[in-house]
Amino acid sequence: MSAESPFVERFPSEARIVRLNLGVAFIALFIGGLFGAIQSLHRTGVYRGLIQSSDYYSMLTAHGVLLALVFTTFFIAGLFHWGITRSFDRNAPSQWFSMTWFGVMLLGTVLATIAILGGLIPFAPDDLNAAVLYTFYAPMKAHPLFYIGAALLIVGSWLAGADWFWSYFRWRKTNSDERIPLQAFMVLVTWLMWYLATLGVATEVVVFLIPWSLGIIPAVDPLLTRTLFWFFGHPVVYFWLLPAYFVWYTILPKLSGGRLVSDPLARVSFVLFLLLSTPVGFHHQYLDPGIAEGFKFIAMSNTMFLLLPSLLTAFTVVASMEHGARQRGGKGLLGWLRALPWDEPAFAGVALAGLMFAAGGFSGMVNAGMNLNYLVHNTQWVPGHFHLTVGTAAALTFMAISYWLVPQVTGKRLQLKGLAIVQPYLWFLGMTLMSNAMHRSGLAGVPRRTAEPEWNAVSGIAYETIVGSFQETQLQIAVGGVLLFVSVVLFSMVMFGTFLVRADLGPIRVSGSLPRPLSTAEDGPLVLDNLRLWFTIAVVLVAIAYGPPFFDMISDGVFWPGTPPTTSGL
Amino acid sequence: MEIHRYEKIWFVIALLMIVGFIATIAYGAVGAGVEMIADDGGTMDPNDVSGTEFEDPGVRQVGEDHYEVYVLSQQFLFRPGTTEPIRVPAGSTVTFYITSTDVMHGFALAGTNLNVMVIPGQVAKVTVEFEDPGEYGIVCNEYCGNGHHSMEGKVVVVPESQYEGP
Amino acid sequence: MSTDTEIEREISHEEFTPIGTATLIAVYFVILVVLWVFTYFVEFLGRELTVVG
Amino acid sequence: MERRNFIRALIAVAIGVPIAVEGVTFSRLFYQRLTGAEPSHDRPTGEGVDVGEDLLPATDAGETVTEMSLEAAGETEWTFRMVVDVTNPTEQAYRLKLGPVSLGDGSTVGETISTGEMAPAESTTLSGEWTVPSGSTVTGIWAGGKTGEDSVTERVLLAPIEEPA
Repeated sequence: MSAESPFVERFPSEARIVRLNLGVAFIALFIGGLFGAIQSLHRTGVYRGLIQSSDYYSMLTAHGVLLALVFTTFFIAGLFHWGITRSFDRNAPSQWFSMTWFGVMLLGTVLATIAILGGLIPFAPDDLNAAVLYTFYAPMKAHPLFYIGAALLIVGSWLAGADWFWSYFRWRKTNSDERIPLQAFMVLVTWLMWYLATLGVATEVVVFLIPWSLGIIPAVDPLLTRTLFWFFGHPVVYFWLLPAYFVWYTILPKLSGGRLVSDPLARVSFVLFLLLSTPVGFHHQYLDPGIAEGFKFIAMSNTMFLLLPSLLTAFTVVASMEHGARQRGGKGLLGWLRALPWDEPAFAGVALAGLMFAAGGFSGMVNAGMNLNYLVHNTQWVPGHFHLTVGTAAALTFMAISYWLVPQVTGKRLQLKGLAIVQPYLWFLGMTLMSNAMHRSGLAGVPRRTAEPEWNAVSGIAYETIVGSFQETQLQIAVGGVLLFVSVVLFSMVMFGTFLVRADLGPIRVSGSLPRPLSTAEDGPLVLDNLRLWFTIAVVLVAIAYGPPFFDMISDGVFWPGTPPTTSGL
Repeated sequence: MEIHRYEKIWFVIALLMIVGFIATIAYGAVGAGVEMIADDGGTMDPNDVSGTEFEDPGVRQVGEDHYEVYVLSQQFLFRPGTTEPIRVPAGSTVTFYITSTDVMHGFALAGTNLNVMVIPGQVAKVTVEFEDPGEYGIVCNEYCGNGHHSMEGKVVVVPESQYEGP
Repeated sequence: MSTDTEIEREISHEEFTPIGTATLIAVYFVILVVLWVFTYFVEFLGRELTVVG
Repeated sequence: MERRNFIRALIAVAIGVPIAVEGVTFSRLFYQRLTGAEPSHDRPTGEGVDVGEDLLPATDAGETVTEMSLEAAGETEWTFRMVVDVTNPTEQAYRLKLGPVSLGDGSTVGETISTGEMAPAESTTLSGEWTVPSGSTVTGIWAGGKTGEDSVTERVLLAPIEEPA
């Protein structure tokens, strides 16, 4: 079969694994999006008839877990399974093993979701709830099923990585002196970062929270478990972002009619992420007591240097788009922008996601600014930030690239393409409204994660918003939230229409071929491909950044100062 | 590895910008004197506050115009703060000692730079200067349970002439 | 209209100068610096109750 | 071609509106912060104390506001006058302190006046005048009631007061 025939014909069983993962991802996306819309109406006071304020937090947990953990992890597993198979151009080592890790991830997801939704279903047993949000800070306790589910999801993702490394070692045996293909390199480096990062949350959940929630151990140290979580908490955002970079570097150039300007630069930025993404966790704990200022300053500096690969990516990706535009006849300093295929949903969605990431980048720099954090910590500025980054740069890229990928893994033409064309633009508009208002109300001090933030029963003091009154910002959030949900509905209709349509409607209209970069892998130094070296350096950096603080926290007793489990309800 | 001249320039500018950001933050700490919350508040047993200052939380005068406020945070109220406002005189320096006996909380005076996490077992020590009379709303900005959205309080900065002592 | 975009002419690595990208990135850089200086020195340091101890 | 215009309109709205929203946000943010204009915030909830109402409900003593007025005093100043009837029904000594006055722009002006020590069952009238810049809105007044040993001090929200002619 020629390289031109669709992926599903060349690798039918791998395509099935990709379809399964994407299917679970899209279901989680729809439910999570629905909950998001209900929350945006509830907390803004626009319509509080759907849920009780005390149930809001179970729904917020579901929104966070389903979108930030389930949708992302399953989509990434599907995308990377396609990427590895395509770039090594060989079947996965064992279909049984691939189904196993998908099964483990799915089992974990089902268990966690049962625990969370237990809190929303009235007739469920009342200890079956997990209103702990997706950060599940001790001493707030969730039902053990929640922690067991989370652990299984992570173990499943570890097995997926083993599947791909297994593929890599078998490929290496027959291609001893070749450079690792770019897409495979990106998958392997992302997963090395993931193995290092998940050590934190795996320790927290398996060693502390599961026994603690089962009553086997009486108490856990909240600061220690919180630090273990955020050891994982920042690299997880790069676990979401690097697959988007995978799309921006290796597929977007082709969609814009051009070629990636530099393969080695892409590898450099992925290596920098592997090195710097984990020893920065304390920038989520700038305002925590019990952590010395020195550790926070180190985390801040590392975080600032973590901007470098992203800033390089911005240049390389936009340059590749410019190259494509000029190859399509684009002229002028910026006139080439018009020559890009804005009427193609795959291209338009990914490009808009990249544009919005630029805005999210700035609000991330503010979050990273150690003492500047007093201004925005735990205010609505923070959700304003991450709805631009994971909520758009990653999520919109994943949705948009599905318009290009799903036909190749189903062998079916994209259905309802008209809706697909509108969907990314509607997302971009809705997200701007919601996120802009969230940033503004964050600056006024409105707290995040609250069912009714207007809060002034006791103090009688109103928020001092800067642009527009408090009511106006909350209304703008609700409008943005509803537009986003409509956009998710459009996406879901296109996807399920394509999954369910008959296969014999003629050949798919997308080509899976990816042109060679302008400056190929061979131009870059061989050391770039030395995964063992980069992983070792990454481990050393993490040991330096986290060794002393962990020692401090453990030296006064692993379980001291300890707190017993506390429920979320009174 | 041919990298285009413009991209090399951008690499250098990006590095300078990053160093500039770090320098700004260092200036904030050293020049503008913004202190970070650190571990000087110490630790305590969250399940037993007897024998600590938190047994009787409240305002204490410790100097000419220096006051200390011991605030106990628990599921869904600050003591003092919610039940009765924290009263301090204008023109005073106030050090807050804040801890929790149940779950994580947040202690933030909305619209100001006083914003700190409250972690069971840790004591958050924060010092600020209240120049002019006024009122501030205390907001719990870290999720702490299904009554989290009702957890709020008030700080009243009383004009010097009106202050009757803690 | 397939997503195989109509390419009018091939541009090699030597011929291609990303002047448009440089311009966009320069504008982005200016916006970043202005917003950073404003947020830090006016919005943040301009506020009350900065923690001093 | 119909489709091309539709796409062009879609892009115009989907990218134009966000640019406008961000543009307005930044311009008003800079204008507000750099020119120190009054930030827009809603009136705090809860109505202010009006003439005939009790100034400090939290105290057992009665502090009924009998007069609140603003008179022009020269070109640049107004005089805010307030009279309060104070009765002490308790068995302990009571004392009411009034002032300074807080204005709409967040500043606090004027000094504090006091009824002095009031014996149980005694009643008196406390009246005071505070000069404020003309054109300012008087939003509240600091009031401190001390019954025996414990004291309550509040910034009492006042109902809007008629401006001088």
